Amino acid sequence: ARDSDTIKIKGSDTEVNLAVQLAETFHSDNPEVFVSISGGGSGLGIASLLNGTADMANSSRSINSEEIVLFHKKTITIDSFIFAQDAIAFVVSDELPIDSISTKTLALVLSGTYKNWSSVTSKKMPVNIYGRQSNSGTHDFVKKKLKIAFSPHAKEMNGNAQILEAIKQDNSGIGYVGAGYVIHGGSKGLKVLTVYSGEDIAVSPLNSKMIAAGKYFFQRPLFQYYKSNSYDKVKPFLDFEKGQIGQKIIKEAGYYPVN
Amino acid sequence: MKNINIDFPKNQVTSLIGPSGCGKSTLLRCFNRMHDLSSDAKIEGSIKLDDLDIYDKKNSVTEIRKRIGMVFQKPNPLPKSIYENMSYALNIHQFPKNEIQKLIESALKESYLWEEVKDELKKPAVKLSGGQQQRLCIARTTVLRPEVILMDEPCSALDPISTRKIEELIVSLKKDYTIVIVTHNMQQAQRISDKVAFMYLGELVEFGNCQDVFQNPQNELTKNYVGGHFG
Amino acid sequence: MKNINIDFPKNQVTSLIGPSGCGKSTLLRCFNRMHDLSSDAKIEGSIKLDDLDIYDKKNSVTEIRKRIGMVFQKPNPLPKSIYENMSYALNIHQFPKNEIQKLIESALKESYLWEEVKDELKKPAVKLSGGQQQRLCIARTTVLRPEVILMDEPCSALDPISTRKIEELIVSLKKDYTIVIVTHNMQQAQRISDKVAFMYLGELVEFGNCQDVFQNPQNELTKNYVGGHFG
Amino acid sequence: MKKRLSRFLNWTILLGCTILVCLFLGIILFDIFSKGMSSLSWGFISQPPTKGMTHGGILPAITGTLWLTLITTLFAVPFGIACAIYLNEYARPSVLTSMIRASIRNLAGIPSIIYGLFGLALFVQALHLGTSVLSAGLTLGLLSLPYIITTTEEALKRIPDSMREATLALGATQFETIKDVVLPKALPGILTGVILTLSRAAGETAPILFTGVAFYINGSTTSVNQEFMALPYHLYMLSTQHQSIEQVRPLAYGTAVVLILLVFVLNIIAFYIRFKQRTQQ
Amino acid sequence: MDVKKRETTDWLLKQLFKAIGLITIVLLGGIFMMLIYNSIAFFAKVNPVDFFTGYQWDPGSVDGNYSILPLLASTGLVAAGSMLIAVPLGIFTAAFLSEFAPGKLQAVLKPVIEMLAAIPSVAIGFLGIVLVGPGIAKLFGIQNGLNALNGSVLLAVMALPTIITISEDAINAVPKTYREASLALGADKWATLFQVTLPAALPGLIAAVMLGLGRALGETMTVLMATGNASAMPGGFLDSIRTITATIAIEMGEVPYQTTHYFALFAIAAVLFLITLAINFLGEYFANSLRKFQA
Ligand SMILES: Nc1ncnc2c1ncn2[C@@H]1O[C@H](COP(=O)(O)OP(=O)(O)OP(=O)(O)O)[C@@H](O)[C@H]1O
Ligand SMILES: Nc1ncnc2c1ncn2[C@@H]1O[C@H](COP(=O)(O)OP(=O)(O)OP(=O)(O)O)[C@@H](O)[C@H]1O
Ligand SMILES: [Mg+2]
Ligand SMILES: [Mg+2]
Ligand SMILES: O=P([O-])([O-])[O-]
Repeated sequence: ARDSDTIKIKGSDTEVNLAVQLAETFHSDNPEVFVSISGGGSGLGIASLLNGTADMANSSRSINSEEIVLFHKKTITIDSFIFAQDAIAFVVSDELPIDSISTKTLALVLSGTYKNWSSVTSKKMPVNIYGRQSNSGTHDFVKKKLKIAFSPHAKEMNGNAQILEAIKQDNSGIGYVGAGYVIHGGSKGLKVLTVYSGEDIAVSPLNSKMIAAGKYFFQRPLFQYYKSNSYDKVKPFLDFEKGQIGQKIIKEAGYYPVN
Repeated sequence: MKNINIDFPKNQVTSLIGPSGCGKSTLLRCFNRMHDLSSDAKIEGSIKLDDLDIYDKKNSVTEIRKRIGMVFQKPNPLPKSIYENMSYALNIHQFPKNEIQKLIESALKESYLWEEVKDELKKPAVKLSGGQQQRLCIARTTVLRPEVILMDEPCSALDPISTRKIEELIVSLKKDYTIVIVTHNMQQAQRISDKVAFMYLGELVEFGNCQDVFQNPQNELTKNYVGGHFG
Repeated sequence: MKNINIDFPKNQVTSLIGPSGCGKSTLLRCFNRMHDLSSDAKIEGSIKLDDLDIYDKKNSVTEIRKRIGMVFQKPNPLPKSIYENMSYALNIHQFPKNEIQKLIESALKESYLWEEVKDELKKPAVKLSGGQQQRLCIARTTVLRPEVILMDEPCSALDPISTRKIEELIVSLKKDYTIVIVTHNMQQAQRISDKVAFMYLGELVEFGNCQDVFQNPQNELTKNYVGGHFG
Repeated sequence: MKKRLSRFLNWTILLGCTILVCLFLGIILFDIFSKGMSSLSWGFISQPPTKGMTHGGILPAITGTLWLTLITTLFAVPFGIACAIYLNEYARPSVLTSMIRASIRNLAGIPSIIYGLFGLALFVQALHLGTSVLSAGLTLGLLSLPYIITTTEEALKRIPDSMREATLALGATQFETIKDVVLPKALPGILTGVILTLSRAAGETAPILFTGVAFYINGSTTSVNQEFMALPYHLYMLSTQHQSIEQVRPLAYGTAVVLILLVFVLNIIAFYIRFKQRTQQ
Repeated sequence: MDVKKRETTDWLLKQLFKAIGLITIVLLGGIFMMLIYNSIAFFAKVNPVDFFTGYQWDPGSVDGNYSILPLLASTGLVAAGSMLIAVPLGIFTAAFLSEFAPGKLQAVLKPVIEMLAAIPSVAIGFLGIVLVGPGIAKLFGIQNGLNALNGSVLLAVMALPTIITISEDAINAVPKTYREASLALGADKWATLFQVTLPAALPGLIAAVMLGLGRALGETMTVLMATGNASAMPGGFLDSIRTITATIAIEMGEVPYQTTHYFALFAIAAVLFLITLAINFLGEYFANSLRKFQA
């Protein structure tokens, strides 16, 4: 494969495993096109686009104003494409006597105000937060949605899957991952919390109907950004994602199609 | 090495002489089992201190080495202070703490070193001159009150003045200790020793009173050697 | 080193003698600029080959070394085959390919080595005996037809029989080459040399015909040295 | 009595420490091999990963690591040897020489992640090589340079001067001497050092993180400006980032086995060369 | 004529080799300059006082908290812990190897140590996740073993080969006469080892520890995988920690280039660089003082 035949995709860890599966099937349908995928986080993808080291950036957050300025300075025009939807799942050990949580409580727990589960449940155990790195799209999204700063005692795991692994072992832990990870990580020892905001009923991130209706508080679009002038190169892949096979893979991976 | 039979008489100085490589050092090191360290040496025969068999496994080698001190060719003070050099062995052999100071002082006086170092006992021993170092090594040995002191060319690394001092020291020590000394210097052997043993190729060739061996050697080899013809 | 003025006469063997450390090797190595390699040596005065100034920057050092060969104390064959040892310098100096074989053969014959190695020229040179190796080193030098051959104790690492062979070789080579040899062996110097230079502490003390220097030395130092009193 | 006890204690402490150190190696190898051998098969090393990397093999990671090591070699070995030649054959003791030596010692002590940053700033950004196997290989090359210089210089030091004098006295130039005598003679020693250094480079992860390693690529790397997969990063990814960590754990163990085997084979080759050389002398 | 050509080649190549030798200085200087240049860009935006005295590293927050202190404390803690384990183990093993092990045992043990040195750091980090971490969690009855202690154990394993090899050299370099002196005074070999040989080898042993420490401070993958990466100020060995190296590895992947956060990572890298440089110089100093004392 020469460089020109390879689509370089970088960015979001949330999307990376999904992108791998898409690329795999895409390549077996189009053997002359190669795809190279790296995770690292949403920020890396956008930065790579800026630096010309990627053709496409996966991002689980929208591009921020600081970045728009940078693109403007370099006179790069970019387009975006939303190829799927994600619902961030909050996960605890199944030994913790709690099934749903309000966004308000969540904010108090994640910001480190509640240091013990006794404030929320009958159990008296310290709260252990398993989160993502400060610059991940997911981290950024949760923080902005809840309008908090994360507790500095939150452990920053290297990926979504490691968060699940940790919570399986830690019956006082809480963490957040993309929806795709919950079905794949296996539910043994885990519990996905339903979330209610305000007066509404609690919604599960696994409930596709509610998501389709836009009712889950932490649902978000998954973006792919690309330079306008490399549209021709990435088009076959985008078409593939939009197509039937692509959407099927996305669904099977635990994410939600764009309506 | 073979065929070696010597009685080292008490309170006398016995010199071991012979050409380089003849086994003088080797023999000397047998006396305090220094070879235990290195080698796969084969040991036959016996070496006795009074009636104690040195190579008997039952006897503790550290005890033997305490009773048979050794001074080496190159002064080898430990990389510690003068005081620690002296106290090291005393501590190891668990001499009572309150006596240590006194023992050290008397041993240093015995080696005529006290006056020179009494104000700087904390100084690293390596800062001393070569001759002082060697006297320190001797004092370090005598402080344990051994019965025998072995010396392997103790002056060969020293200047004539230091050598002279050490020689005087050796002579003055012999009233308390039995001394065995290896030397290459015939004049030195004549000056200090009561008995002389001449070795050649690992064998003892001649052993007798100092006078006899030098003035009137019995063996042809000895005659050549002390006459300076080889070596 | 200072005050050295020697004319090495053509087609004669000149020996450099003197106690160890007096600068014989140093002087010898000046002649083919071997010191260029190592040191920050200060060079004063001049060394001339015929009328060529050896230390003139204009003159190529490789060319000089081709004209002034050198044989070392320890035989140092290259870690290659016998043939390659001989051909190496010829190739470097771009001798015509078709002559190489012939040149090697005649040089080996000249060194009386041909008969011993002609069937195994492909053998690694290090497999030869010490004496053979040294003769190979000499042949390797003569194959370039130098004008002068410098030898630094060429026999000191060899047994008496090999030494004898090399000495004969040196004598037979002198009809074609000017030879300068360093030796510690007075007998050897007398056997092979026409001229003798005696050095002491970096200075040339005496230089003259072999006979004169040995039988009738002018200088007190020389007299002591050749008489065997020091060194 | 007290003495005997303390002697016994001393003995147990020293022996115990030594045994513990050996035990560390034992535990590492036992755990990885006992759990990883079962996933090892021909398919594992000859196939690309499939089904979102939950099945199939690790071929692209193996070829990626080989590419990487090749580029590292091509860059670091000539430069490293040249520098060692300068230091050992030409350089006189001087301020400059001691500065070079101090640089080399300090370069060897710089954390590998900082080489990663430097590679990112120099090769990826400044030289516009992008994130590619070339950038990553050059970064690892820089990292390896001080080790290659030091081991080569040591090998050169063991060549006696008499060897050099032999050819110099025949009128060879210094370079001819180095080329014809010194280098051939020092070759086994240089080779040992180079192989050991490369085995370390092959196991490095931090310097390639930002310079070109990819989570996944279709097919194997075939050109130097492509991104690549690498064994150490693959192991890192499978054990921390993959979405089904539990499911791919056997693959992670298998990858660890392949990585360790690769490194050990290189080490054993180096030991063998060293052993051969010692017995010959 | 041809001679001219050969000698010109020789001269040219000599210059080439010299130029390549100079590259090492350029390389070190280049790395230094890169770090300094980017750090200056960082300090233009963030007050150095905050950088060194704040207590929070949280670049994502609105006003951006860039304080190296928790990272430094983490790095120091995990490295100190690893040295607590590795130094006695390493020095005693070296002492056993050089003073007591018979030749045949040495021939077995040396390759073992080289093999230990050869194991890639990811493999060690991997074991931290699957083996050591869970083991520690069980042992201390805590929920998660990804903490400073885990990192210290793993780093100790990685630093051991360095410490053992250099300590052994240092012990071997102690003149035999010291041992003889002590033995001849009737000291047994233990007293000789602990009271004479090891003290005499001390500068070399310190150099060994310094180099091992440098290794532990600079290690990335192992700590990244096995210590939990919490950026709070660590309170003890059972807390999750985040070292400087891990911070760079995590965040460099996620930052847009040329932003404050990007420069901040170079600034902490510069601090790490200066620390390792200082440790190298210290190690070198002690190694040199050993050499002097041998002469
Ligand atoms: N009988 C022997 N059998 C085997 N080896 C021997 C014998 N005697 C001496 N040697 C060896 O000869 C070497 C020289 O011995 P030693 O050091 O005792 O000589 P020395 O007389 O002290 O020489 P110097 O006067 O130079 O100190 C030693 O390596 C020793 O192992
Ligand atoms: N005039 C001088 N000035 C300074 N150093 C000198 C002088 N002459 C000789 N030397 C030094 O003395 C040392 C011994 O010199 P050299 O090797 O030439 O002695 P030698 O006569 O060949 O001794 P040997 O017979 O042992 O080979 C060398 O290191 C050399 O640098
Ligand atoms: Mg002796
Ligand atoms: Mg000489
Ligand atoms: O990996 P992220 O989707 O959280 O950027």
